[in-house]
Amino acid sequence: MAQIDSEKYAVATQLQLTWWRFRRHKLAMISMVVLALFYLLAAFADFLATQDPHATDARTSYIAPQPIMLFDDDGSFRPHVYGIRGVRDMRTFKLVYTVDPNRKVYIDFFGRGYEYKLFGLFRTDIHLMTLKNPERGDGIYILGTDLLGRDLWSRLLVATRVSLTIGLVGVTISLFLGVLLGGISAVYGGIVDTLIQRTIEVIRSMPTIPLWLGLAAALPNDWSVLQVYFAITIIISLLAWTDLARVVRGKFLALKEEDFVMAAELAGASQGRIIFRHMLPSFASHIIAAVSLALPAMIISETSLSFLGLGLRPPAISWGILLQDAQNIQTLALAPWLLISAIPVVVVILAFNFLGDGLRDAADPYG
Amino acid sequence: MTTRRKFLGAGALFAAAAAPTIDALAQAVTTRSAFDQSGLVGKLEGPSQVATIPASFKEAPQLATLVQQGRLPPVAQRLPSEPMVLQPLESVGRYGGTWRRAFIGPSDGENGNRIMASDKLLFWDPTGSKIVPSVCKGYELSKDGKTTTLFLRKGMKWSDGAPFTADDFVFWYEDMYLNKDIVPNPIADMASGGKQGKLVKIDETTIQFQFENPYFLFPYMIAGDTLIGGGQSVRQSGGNSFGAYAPAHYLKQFMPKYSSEAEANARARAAGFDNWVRMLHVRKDWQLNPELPTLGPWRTTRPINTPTWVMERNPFYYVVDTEGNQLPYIDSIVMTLAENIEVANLRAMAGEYDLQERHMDLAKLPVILENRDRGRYNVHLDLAYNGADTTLHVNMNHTADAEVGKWLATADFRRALSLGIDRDQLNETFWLGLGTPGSTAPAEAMPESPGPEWRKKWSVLDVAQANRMLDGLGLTRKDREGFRLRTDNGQRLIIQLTAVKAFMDWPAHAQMIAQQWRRIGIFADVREQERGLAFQRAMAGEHHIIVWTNGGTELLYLYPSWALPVDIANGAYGIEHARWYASNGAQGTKPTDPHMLRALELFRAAAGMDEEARNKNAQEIWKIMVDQQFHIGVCGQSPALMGVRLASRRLGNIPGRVCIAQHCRTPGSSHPATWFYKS
Amino acid sequence: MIAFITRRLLLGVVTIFLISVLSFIIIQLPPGDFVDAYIAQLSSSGSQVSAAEAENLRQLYGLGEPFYVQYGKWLGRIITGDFGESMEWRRPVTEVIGDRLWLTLLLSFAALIVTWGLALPIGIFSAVRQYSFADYAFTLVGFIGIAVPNFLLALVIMYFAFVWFGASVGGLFSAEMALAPWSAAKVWDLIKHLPLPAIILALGGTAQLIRIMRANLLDELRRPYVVTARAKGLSEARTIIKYPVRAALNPFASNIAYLFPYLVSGSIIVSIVLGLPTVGPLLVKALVAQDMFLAGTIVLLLGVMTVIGTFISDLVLMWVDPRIRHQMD
Amino acid sequence: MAEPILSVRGLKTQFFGPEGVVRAVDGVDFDVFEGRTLGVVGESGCGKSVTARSVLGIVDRPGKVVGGSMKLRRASGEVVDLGTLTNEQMRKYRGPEIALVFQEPMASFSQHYTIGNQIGEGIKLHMGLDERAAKKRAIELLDMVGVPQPARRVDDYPFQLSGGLRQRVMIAMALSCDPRVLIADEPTTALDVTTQAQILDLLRTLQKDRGLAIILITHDMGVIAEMAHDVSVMYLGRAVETGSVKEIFETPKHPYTRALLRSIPTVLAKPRTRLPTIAGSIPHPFDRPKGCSYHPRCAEIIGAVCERAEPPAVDTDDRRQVRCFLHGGMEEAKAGLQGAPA
Repeated sequence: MAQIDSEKYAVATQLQLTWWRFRRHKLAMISMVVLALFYLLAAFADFLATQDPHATDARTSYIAPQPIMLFDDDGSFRPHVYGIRGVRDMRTFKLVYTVDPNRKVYIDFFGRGYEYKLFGLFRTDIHLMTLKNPERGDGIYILGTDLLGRDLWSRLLVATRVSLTIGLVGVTISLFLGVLLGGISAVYGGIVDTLIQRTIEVIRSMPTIPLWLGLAAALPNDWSVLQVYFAITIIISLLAWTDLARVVRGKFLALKEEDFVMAAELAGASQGRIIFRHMLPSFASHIIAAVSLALPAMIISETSLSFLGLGLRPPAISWGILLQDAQNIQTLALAPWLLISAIPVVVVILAFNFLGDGLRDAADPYG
Repeated sequence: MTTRRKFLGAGALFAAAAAPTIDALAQAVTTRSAFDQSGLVGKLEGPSQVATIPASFKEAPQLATLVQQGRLPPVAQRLPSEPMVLQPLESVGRYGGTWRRAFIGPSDGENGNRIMASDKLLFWDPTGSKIVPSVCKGYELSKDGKTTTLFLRKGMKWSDGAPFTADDFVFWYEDMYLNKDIVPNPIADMASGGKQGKLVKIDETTIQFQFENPYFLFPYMIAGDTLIGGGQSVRQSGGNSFGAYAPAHYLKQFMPKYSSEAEANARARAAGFDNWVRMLHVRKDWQLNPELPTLGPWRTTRPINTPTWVMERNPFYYVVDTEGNQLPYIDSIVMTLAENIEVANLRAMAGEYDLQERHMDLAKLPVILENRDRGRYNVHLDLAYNGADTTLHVNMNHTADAEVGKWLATADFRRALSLGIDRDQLNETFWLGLGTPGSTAPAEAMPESPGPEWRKKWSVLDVAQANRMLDGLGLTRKDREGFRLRTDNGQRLIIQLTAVKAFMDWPAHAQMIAQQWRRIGIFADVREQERGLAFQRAMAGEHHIIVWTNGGTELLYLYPSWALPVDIANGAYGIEHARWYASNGAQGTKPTDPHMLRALELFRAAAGMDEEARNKNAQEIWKIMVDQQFHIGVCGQSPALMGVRLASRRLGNIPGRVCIAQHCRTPGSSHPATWFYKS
Repeated sequence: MIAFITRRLLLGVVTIFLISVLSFIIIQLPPGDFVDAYIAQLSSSGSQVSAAEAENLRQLYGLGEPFYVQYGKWLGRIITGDFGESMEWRRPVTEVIGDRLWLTLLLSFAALIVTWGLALPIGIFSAVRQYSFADYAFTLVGFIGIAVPNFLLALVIMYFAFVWFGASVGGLFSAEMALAPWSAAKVWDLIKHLPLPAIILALGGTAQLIRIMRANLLDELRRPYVVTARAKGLSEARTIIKYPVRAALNPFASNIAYLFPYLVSGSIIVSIVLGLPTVGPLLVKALVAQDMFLAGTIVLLLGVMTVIGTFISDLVLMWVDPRIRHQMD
Repeated sequence: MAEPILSVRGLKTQFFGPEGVVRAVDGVDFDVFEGRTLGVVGESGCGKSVTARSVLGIVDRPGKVVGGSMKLRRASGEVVDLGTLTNEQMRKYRGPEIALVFQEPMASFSQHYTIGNQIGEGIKLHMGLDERAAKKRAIELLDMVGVPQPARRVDDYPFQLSGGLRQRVMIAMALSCDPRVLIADEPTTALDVTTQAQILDLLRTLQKDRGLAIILITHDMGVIAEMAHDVSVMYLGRAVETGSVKEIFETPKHPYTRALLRSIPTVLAKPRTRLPTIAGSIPHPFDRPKGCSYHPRCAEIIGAVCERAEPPAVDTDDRRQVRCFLHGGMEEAKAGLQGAPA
């Protein structure tokens, strides 16, 4: 018993040390908070959405971002938006929206909107913000609307959920493959090791995008959105595990020579026990760092594939799909606000990079 | 000279029926104030054919040089004794210049085919309403409708200078069309009453198509964009082997008949082909083979499967202007590969193309207009005649899912779907308000239009009515989210909308429709698919509803593929029904819907009818199709497909408006050969 | 040394073999065989294929035979230089790819040059002036370079180049030159068109390399031999460039091996957006149209190019690092 | 005795890190004489190496020499304070005046250049020789330091040499511009005993032949005994005791010196006796103890005084200095302490 306790203690200090070192990286700490916020947004995407992200309306096509007025004329706190009407100019064929400052539409908090399942479990229609007695075409357009009149803010929230989960699921699969194959490679050595290492080398020296494209194009085209979603995730992770496997193998090999592992081996602990009880915890922090560095690559992969029309397809909403929607001349010229979709992508990828760097430095200050 | 009279006689008959058409179209345009404001829709106009042959002929300077060097016969000898004479739209042009244009890859052959469309035997005037001479100077349809005689131009030459005669027709008919290796199955165009016709040479410049049953429609077929009448450029490219004539003197060398199977194959293998058929397919393709003799105004000098598709003038082109200048005016056409639509549009706006209507995106119209002066081009909006650029084509023979199949085959279900679409919304969003919402029936100005009420029938939003109809069908149970449930297993009834991103962003259209159908409790699952795959699945009858245009159906008999299940290459309405029709009942399955049977019966009978009866017949068919909603129209008569035209301000003789229709081979019937660079 | 090269060469051959298997799998994966796709394509454009011809094609490509037999036939044809015919382009695959392969290489190479040209000096500067304002600025720009997907930049940059400068958009040649045979003028035209796509393409890689260079150099700067060099009285610039920079180049050089596939991959996506005549758009179209031999060949060639690139980078590494050169002696 | 070549007084070098200032060298005095060896001894981290680098003006950022003087008497008799020179001026002294030999011959060479290249570099720079002449001289130098087959070895890379050879090459490189002061920073630590003896022999020979002044930095009292003429014992950035090697070994005064001497293993020691060690470890530079920095480990601590006051340097003899209250300075300290709040 005592031995196990002390073991735990040793492990705890290792993680704790990492945490202390990590806390010193301000950028990494900020990134962690940012990412936590993003995942929170994703978890409450529907609740925070002001409109059904799929609902289309020609009357609200290409509305530029509209501010929320916080205070009423009398200075009281009554958030509202103004009524808005659009007309097409038949000379330029552009939609021209005019704001009617006399018609205020007030915002309800925790009002009722479209129905959704919170966390995929609880059916509800409560939303953070809804409009009180809106006329058709009224809405809270914080980030504007797209061609089909769909609210970008609401779509972006749902897209964030989809893209972030794809990243997580993908990284989980990669992690599983990476730890498994990296571990096997290190534990068994010899031919197995050589084989796995050569495989890794081959995969790494392949141009990934053609491969993704090839595999993604091979997906049955009549699959449903959900099936495609998972298939894409698996494809991406199939090519992404190599880095993790290398990290795991390297650490395994290094640890094999360490005293405490030798001691455990001499004490007759089983191989499985040694690996899971002794070795894995001691480089958990490295794995965490590697994972957080692998996540942005996952997200970019999904985005690229969807962008090329070989990943997710509408009506699914993901970052890649929103970006693809924005990738045409009329958007750049007439509705540049749709490019806002790029901001969360950039921020999240940046944050994961900073976080990963911070974790790596913390886990391995000399490496 | 009887032949000419005969043609004019026939033409006059046609023109008499069609005359109101043009006025009505013009009127339809002027009544639409939106377009007036834009000032972008011009007059439907173009060059006209005249009978007077100029006394002498002139030619492009570089050809004159070649003549001087003795490398080319003089222009008078290159032209037929009766060349086609065109009165250019504004003025006689000047020679020279390169027409810069975009194409998007080897599958974009139509881009060039359409410019070469004057290699058709008979063609349409620039308004698309009258058959006019083209390669043939005239035709004669026998009184019983069983024989159509075509009269060629004496002394006409292929682009390599070899004579173009009736033998080239015989060669096509006997050596290509009847050769099972090249054409495995005979085509319906060559049959009347289910019996294949014959092609017979009368003399050097006269040929005859002979049928056992009356085929009054045949001259029409010859002039239309059909397999028999398309012309060499479109019908003998892309693996096709139709089109009624072929350059015998050139193609014989590849045929086993003129050597031996072994020799022809050995030859093919030496040239890197698997067998002689594959080699022939490439060698007879004007887009791929610069050596191929052709009849059009330009000829390929650099093939389509390179980054730049280049065409240069055909020194033997059979058309002159009223002053005897051999056309075309423009020396060459250079099409540069634009790897995607965005790049093509951006380059067009930068003024890097001189005339471009293909691949120009209506959704970008505001941006295109903004850049008019920067790119130094004019913008023309050309309106189409077809009923619906976006049409939901319903598979009425879906068997994979019996429940779904049952509903798709139910008229009231289809009507309810149609009533559930808010077309004005789609028009605003995707056509910038430039379309005409309604059913699939063609523009009222078309002779086959069943009348204005049929444009609206079942095609105006009425959610309450739609819900009543669906309830009436027994689809009353709904899930929590308000979607109707299947009657067999209580699951949600899901209708798949297969959409392809092609001429328009149809997946987006489908998404909007899916959202609108929520109000009638129908869950639509939008499936964006690649074009080839979507068609492949339609051929297998796996789809529910496919979103595509109905362009071409404005002349139903010439292009019925997207209106009725008669084309075995299109499975949109149920491939088995199409097989049943095409095989005269020998294959496939017979439709059970009496309305469908009636429509097909009327359609089959049309071949034997004269002009007037045929148009009436077509109207009847349209009434059935609209009433039964075999296809659900959304919005049409718009410039969405090839109707946004950017023309360089340096170009002359550019029509204010060109005819947008399948049979007009847009812009073919406007004779690009008469366009010229003013400076 | 020769042993080392031999080993790397052998590894390259194995890699190429595996890539060829994967390419073939890509050819095989889509449902139905390629003749089905071919027939479907022809019939969607309104023409027909006789059953005899379809059978002919099936036999020719050994469809219906076991996987390894088909692979063998394919490989056999490839070794004789016959990559098959592109369905869509109706030309031998090699002709279709033609110049595009070299332009892809050229673009990737240009991007490589840009990457190095920027990453080296900036990385050195950031390391030497660690924690200076410029270091922070470069680090930030570098991170953004990593975070912004380059395809996103491509169209935006292209559009604004058009709006602001009326620049000829997309492509690697101007319209007049695309047609011309290779000449000095055409090369110049190409050089004028290269920088924009090369920079867009290079951005992500540059950012990464700056970080690598900076980290490596920071490590190297602490090493005793730097003190040795200083103690010899060398100037600071000479000390840093001759010793730690040279040593930091080591991992830098080994990184080329992975930078190159990255650039080739990136060039595909950037080329699609910018409409560049490289293999990228060709590949995507081929995949979408199930033009299998074309798609498989492109994947294979890109793989081979990458392996060659890796091999070259090994040679560079050897040149940079005398230890590796002497390892095998 | 003659004038020292190098005379260092009150040298202070500090590192300005984000967490505070580290006083790595905190007022060191020593003199180096021609033909003599000054041994600087102390545990790792005591500031020996920083002292050496301070003299050469190559302290790494964020370190900086903040005080004291380093007077170098040049061959011409001119005396220069190295601390006042700019980096650019200082460069002329590195190599021809003062040269450095490192502890880690492997790490101290770049693995990317041949040894000939690395030796010749300084020669070309300071003596203005061309490539060929520099190489020739490099070969001569290699010969001089006893590298066999110098003409062939000159083209070798450092990783192709054995440890001992590498250190010889290192010395050759240091001597390439005929310096008058040679700083040898743990020159033998990484070597086995035989090689160590050879290298020390070599240094002695070279010193004799050339009249070199050597600063020998080491933690090994054995090496000091063998090599040094004078000794400076350093603890936490300060010289706690200075004197001739004989005096230090025979009459060590500072408790730390005594502890160091006790920890030398001798062949005369009884088997199975535990080698004495110094209790505790060097405190972290941030937590420099108040008072005498050695007091937490000192066996002879004088209660309140050592904990609170810093002992001043006390000259006990000619050229003998010690910083310990056992040997004086108590009165001044007490006076100072009374004035200050406890």
